[in-house]
Amino acid sequence: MVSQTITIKNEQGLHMRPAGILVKELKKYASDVNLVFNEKKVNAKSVMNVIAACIKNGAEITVECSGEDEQDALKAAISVIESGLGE
Amino acid sequence: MVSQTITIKNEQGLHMRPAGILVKELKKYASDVNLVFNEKKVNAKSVMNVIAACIKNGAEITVECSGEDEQDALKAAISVIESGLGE
Amino acid sequence: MVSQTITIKNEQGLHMRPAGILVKELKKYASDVNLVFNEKKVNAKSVMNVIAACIKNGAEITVECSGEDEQDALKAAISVIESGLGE
Amino acid sequence: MVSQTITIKNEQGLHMRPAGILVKELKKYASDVNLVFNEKKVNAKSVMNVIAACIKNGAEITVECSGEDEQDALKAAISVIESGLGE
Amino acid sequence: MVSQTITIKNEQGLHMRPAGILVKELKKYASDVNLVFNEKKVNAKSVMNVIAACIKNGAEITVECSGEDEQDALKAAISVIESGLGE
Amino acid sequence: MVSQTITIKNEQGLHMRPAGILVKELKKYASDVNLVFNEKKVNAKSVMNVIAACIKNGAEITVECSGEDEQDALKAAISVIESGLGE
Amino acid sequence: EVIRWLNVELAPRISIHGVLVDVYGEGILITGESGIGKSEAALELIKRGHRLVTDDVVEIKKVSDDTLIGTAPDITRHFIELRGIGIIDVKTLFGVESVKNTQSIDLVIKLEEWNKDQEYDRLGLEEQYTEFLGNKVVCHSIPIRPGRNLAIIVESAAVNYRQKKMGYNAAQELYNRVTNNLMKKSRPDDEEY
Amino acid sequence: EVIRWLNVELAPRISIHGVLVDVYGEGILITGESGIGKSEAALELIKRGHRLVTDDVVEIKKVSDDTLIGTAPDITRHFIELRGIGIIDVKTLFGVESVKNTQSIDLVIKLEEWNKDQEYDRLGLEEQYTEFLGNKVVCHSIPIRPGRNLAIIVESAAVNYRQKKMGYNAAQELYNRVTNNLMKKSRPDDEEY
Amino acid sequence: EVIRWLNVELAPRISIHGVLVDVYGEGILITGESGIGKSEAALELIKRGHRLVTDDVVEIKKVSDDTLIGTAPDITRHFIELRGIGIIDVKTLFGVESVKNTQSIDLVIKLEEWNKDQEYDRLGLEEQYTEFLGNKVVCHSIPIRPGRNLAIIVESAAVNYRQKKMGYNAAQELYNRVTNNLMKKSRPDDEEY
Amino acid sequence: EVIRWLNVELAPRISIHGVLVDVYGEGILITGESGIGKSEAALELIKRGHRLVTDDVVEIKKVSDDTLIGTAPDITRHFIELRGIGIIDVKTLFGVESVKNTQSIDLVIKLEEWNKDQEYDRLGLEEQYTEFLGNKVVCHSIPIRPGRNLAIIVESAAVNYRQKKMGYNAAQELYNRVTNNLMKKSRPDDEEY
Amino acid sequence: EVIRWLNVELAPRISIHGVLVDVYGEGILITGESGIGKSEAALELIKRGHRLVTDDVVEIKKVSDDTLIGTAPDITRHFIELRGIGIIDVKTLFGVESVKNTQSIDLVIKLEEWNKDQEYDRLGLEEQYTEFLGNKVVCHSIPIRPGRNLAIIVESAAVNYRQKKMGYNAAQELYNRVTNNLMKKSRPDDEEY
Amino acid sequence: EVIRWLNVELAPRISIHGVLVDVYGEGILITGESGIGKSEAALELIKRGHRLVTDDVVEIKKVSDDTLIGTAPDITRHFIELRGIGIIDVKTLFGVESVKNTQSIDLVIKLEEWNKDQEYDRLGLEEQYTEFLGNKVVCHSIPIRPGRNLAIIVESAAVNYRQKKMGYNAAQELYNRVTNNLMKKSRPDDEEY
Ligand SMILES: [Ca+2]
Ligand SMILES: [Ca+2]
Ligand SMILES: [Ca+2]
Ligand SMILES: [Ca+2]
Ligand SMILES: [Ca+2]
Ligand SMILES: [Ca+2]
Repeated sequence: MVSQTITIKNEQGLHMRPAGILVKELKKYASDVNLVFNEKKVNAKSVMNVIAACIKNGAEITVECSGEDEQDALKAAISVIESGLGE
Repeated sequence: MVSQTITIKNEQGLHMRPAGILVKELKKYASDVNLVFNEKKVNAKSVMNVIAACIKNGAEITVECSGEDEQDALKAAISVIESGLGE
Repeated sequence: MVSQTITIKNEQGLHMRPAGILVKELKKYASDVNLVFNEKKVNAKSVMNVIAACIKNGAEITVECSGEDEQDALKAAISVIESGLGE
Repeated sequence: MVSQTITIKNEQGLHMRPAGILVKELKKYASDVNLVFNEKKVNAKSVMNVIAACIKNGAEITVECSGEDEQDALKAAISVIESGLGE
Repeated sequence: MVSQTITIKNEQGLHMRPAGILVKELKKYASDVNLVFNEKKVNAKSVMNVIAACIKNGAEITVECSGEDEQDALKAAISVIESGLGE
Repeated sequence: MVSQTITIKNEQGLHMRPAGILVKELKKYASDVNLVFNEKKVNAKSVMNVIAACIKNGAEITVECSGEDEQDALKAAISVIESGLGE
Repeated sequence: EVIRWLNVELAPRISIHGVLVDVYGEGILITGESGIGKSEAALELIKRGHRLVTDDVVEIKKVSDDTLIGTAPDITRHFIELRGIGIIDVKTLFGVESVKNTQSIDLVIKLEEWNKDQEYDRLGLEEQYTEFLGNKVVCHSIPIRPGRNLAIIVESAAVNYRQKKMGYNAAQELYNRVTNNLMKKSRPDDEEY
Repeated sequence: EVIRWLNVELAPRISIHGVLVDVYGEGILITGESGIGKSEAALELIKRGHRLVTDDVVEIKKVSDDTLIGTAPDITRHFIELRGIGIIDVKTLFGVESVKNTQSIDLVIKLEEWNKDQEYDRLGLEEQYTEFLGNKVVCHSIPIRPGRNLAIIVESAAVNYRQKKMGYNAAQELYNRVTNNLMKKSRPDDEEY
Repeated sequence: EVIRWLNVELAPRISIHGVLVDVYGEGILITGESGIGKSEAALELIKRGHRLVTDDVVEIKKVSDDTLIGTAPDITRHFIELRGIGIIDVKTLFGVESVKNTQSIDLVIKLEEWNKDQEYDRLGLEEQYTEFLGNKVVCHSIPIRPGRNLAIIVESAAVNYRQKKMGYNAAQELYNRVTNNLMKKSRPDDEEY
Repeated sequence: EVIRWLNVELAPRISIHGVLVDVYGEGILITGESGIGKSEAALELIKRGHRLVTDDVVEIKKVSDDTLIGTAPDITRHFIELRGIGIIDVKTLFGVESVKNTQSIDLVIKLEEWNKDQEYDRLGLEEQYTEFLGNKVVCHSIPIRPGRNLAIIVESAAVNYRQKKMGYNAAQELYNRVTNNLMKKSRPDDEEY
Repeated sequence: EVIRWLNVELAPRISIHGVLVDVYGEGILITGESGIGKSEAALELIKRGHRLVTDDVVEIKKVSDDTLIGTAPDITRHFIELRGIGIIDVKTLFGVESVKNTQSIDLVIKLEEWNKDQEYDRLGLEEQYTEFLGNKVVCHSIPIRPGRNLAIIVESAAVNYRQKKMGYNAAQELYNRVTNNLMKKSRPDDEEY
Repeated sequence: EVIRWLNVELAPRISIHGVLVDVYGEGILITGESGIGKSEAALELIKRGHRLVTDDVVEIKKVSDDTLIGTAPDITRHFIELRGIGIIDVKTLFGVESVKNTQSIDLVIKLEEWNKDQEYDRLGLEEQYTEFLGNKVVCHSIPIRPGRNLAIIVESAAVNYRQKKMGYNAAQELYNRVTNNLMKKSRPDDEEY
């Protein structure tokens, strides 16, 4: 498993569209990806999971990837979050 | 039980309308009424029964009534059949 | 048929409780009772009908009764409406 | 309400047939009839109730009747139980 | 897309058996195949479509094929139609 | 098809567990495998079939295998039966 | 489009006492005395997969000489008053799949107390009609008796109506069978098996 | 084969007033006064997945001392007369899945007006029988009251009958439970929870 | 755990005449005179996918000031007495999916003969209650009339009850709609389409 | 009677791998490789109101040149092995209404892995047959693909089979419609609306 | 009337490959490759109470800029070709209640082989459209995978579509809930229970 | 009461990826890879009369060493994400009767891609377990293959689980039958008929 912590910089938090973009990106990888946030761990490949986590602007989240392509998945996750998730 | 035999004089036999008129008349009486015809006995108070019996012009049928008003029922049955059952 | 026109004097109009009281009173009579209001005619013995008519404070309605006890029904309708329908 | 206490003298207790006979007798009366037994009170006009009470030979039960014909119902209940409930 | 026009020479037209034989042959190819006839275009790989088109003896139809194996499909279609579709 | 006859030496016969073990082993092969016993032939790759055959201790059964890996399947069947089917 | 919309808006309209349901795509208007069981019949129809348009008050518009359209008053839309239970909200209880906003009125079912002396239609050879805003609608009178299941009667009436629209009249078909059979020169026992 | 066919053709036969339906594979003959609701019960059974053999007239043949077979007269086969609606054709309305041509007669359900003074079978320990052509058939008398659902009663009777054929009698089983329980030397309160 | 078990064992208890069914997860206690149709209603509910807890005798335990639990007496568990048919064993006829051993009691449905003079609850703004072992339970009185389908009424009452627990009261919602509508300064014909 | 019984006892018999269900009164024998989904199809058919005779092992007796009868081995009667769940007892889970002891075998459904190169029957003009104990039985091969619902295919096959027995062949009927239509001297666009 | 009739007769028309069903009153056009399972999906929808308009060939007329109407070619009306079984006649097998002659086209469901690389609509915030005769119709692409039940997906899509017409968009509602929630100045753990 | 409430509030909790449904009163947690069909299975179960608690995210609380309770996150409560359709709101589409707020977790069904080499439980003699917050829950692994109906498998598993709680284990019963049969000194052909 590899992981990295990052701060969300979406003004309205991870609402539906950003969540959709994150999930769509991660679906390309075989690894399991979780977001750890506020003592919860949510499946980052399910839009409903990400939405239900209610991740707000400024939140610090840890992205955990495990699987054969975990390095690539983590890189992709961090990159798409940093890019602002389509906003 | 009282009974009487009578010959059907409807050109097309006891088809739906004549059967309907006979049944409607007999429903006014409390007695059970049967038609005996061709070794079959059919319930004269049910249109489907009378139709299924396929009683043709010229057939001899016996009307059997039993119940408290059996005399009146028989009289009514004979009278409505003789009157031509609406034809 | 007998009828009489009357003005509604319920501050909030014929809302659910007053409508319920009116219907309950009229159910005691065998006659048909209608309210004519605003060019509509509604069955005064059904709460849903009276409610759906949206009769407001100050509305002029005509009560029409027809049936064997129509005089009594009309009298009762007028009386319960004048009494304020429980308010 | 009237009531009376009586001892069951059916060798096998109030099993299905005796229960059926008791209920059939009591159905003729308009009154409510209950059996009080072992701190339970059961509806004596329902076979399932009487069976479920598991009333054995030698049990002391109190029959309670209430209603317009309660005197007659009680008399009938006591009489049919004393007669052995068909055994 | 490639296409070719041909005249049907089945005495009874493209009824069920000839239609079935045509479809069975065309199913072997990956290309889409349509019959253009009488200003309608029908899917030649569905028996119900071909039947519903009601193509009679002497009708001129155009066979259109498109896809990777369109040349082969067209050749096969023309060949099986010319061969009389099993009649 | 290849076949071989063998005697069952399970004290309680081919009851559920031994039958389960036999079937699990045979599922690894592509061949059809039947047990011929007492003039019945049963599918040896179905636990319900083997159980329903009621094969007792001391029964002589013939194992028949047919398919591309029939030699291996037969060898495996004989071997697992001889090994006592887990008992 | 504007003209069509105006036509609908200006259409003659009336408000009547009854229940309107969509049964297999046919609009069935159930009428009858208060307390006869209209709302319960509607509820059972809903549970069997049909759709409620309105309970108790039906607003009818005439949009052509053939067509009457029914809707609910906005205020009571999708509510049912159920004797002994009170007001229930069908749309939230049973979901959007159980309601509809508008529906043509194709058939009227008139529920009646059983009346021993009245002869109910027993053959169906002639249709009865009722009239709203000058349009005629086929109308069946159904007697209410213990042991009858209103939902199955309404469903059968709806499908039977559709069948007639498709050109098949069961009563006529039976009439033909009977008449043909009576016409045959026949030995008394030539039944088929 | 010819002999078997002849036997069937020459079998004693009778025609009675009733409705025959196939419920879970058991042939249920519903009898009772005209107007009691036989046809409506049959229609509801059809909608619940069972099959109509014949409405109103049942032609019965005795094919063995155990077996009675019922069919419809050809002329009315698969038609039902529905009070208030008229004649409907069940096979075309509800499809081939809703009808059947012949069916053994396994159980009779006799619908009766509710009679306060009559004692209906409350336990089921003894069977009642009716007789056709010398064969005995188990017969249940069912009182018709408001709020009763005839279809569920017929379905329960059919499955209960099948269960008895398979060797389990619920009334007897309850009898045994009761008797064993009463036999136990028991403290009054030793119930299990 | 032992203490919890003791509490349950020592809980106050009572035995009453009625039928207990689990309808959509709500425990519905059906009461009413013998012969009114409680058992037939239960059977129809079972066929519609609900579950029987007990017929005719309900043993009630009070496990908290909020909660009553009902079970069957062991001896009659999962048996129903069906007028005209006799005793049937629901668990073996309809399977384990149709029965349940214990169920909380959430709602009481009291079946009554139709009484023209009695006013049944028509709006549902106020709840009626009944009491067992000191706990109050919401209670609806339902009149039995021909053409009513008890199963659908019980199902609607159960879902309506659940809806109220979730915070939505249909009668109140209609009340609000009506009141708001009457409050609006409005031209008489400003309906929406 | 003794002779008939002896005949049945001494009838030729065979035991095969498959599932036997009664669907609308027709005996459907489902065959196919282990794991193809026979048991799951049977279970879904049971939930839709049909009846299981036997899972996995079918004992077939030939009682006449027309008739094959299937039963379960006593030991596994009414049990199903469900991949992932284990052995279930259908009779106690779903009740007596879901099982049957014996059933004629009227139709065979052979489930197959989807095979792109195989041509499945697309018209139904000719029947395929399979043979057991010298009797021929109509046999349909059904390819298994994602998104297919086996239960509806089996139900349709059963009703279609019944329809053919009643004398109506849909494929033939379509054939006739097509042929007549093609025979008409017709302008190309004379469609009806 | 004549003009309206002429308009309909002269309307632009097209014939396409697909299946048209009436689901809860909405016209659902199912398209996709031959063999993908369109006909089986239609058949299952019929058994669940919906209605077939046409299988395999849909004749579409544009009667207004909003409205497309679909019918069957006369010759194949109400027939379905079922892989492995052959041609079946839905109207005679399942009855008039299972078919309809014309239906507006409200929604397109496009069945596709599962494609790992394609992103299927996961939120529903934007609609996809397809076009026939210049009219746009909402279109959903549904991947076919083992264990999916097409009937429930089509039913859900139909009701969801109706709900949107009534003014409620679930995706939008969830969007609003999420956005409001994220807007709240909130302690991380202020969930409600 | 306050203490009980505090206990529940302070209970250990976890949030997992799965779907929770109430099937016949048993809480079934369906797990498996994204895309395997959990949500579609839940939707079909809802249409068959069961109830959704939550889709995709299940919040689990341990309220005792025996009992786990599942709920939805407030924000996604009663919404389902349906591949190809988007977000749907189950409560408004299908009504209050189709949802529930909390449910104990009684059984886990783990959906898996079919794997030829894995041996799925074929007998059910031993239970498999999974663990949440230290509590063990029975767990079945179900392979997904074409032609399988997930809903019927989940329903069977739920009823089978209930049956075991009531003290009957079908696998054990079959084991006993087999063992007894093998113990009998028997002629090879002493089958019963
Ligand atoms: Ca009402
Ligand atoms: Ca009748
Ligand atoms: Ca009872
Ligand atoms: Ca199997
Ligand atoms: Ca097709
Ligand atoms: Ca999902």
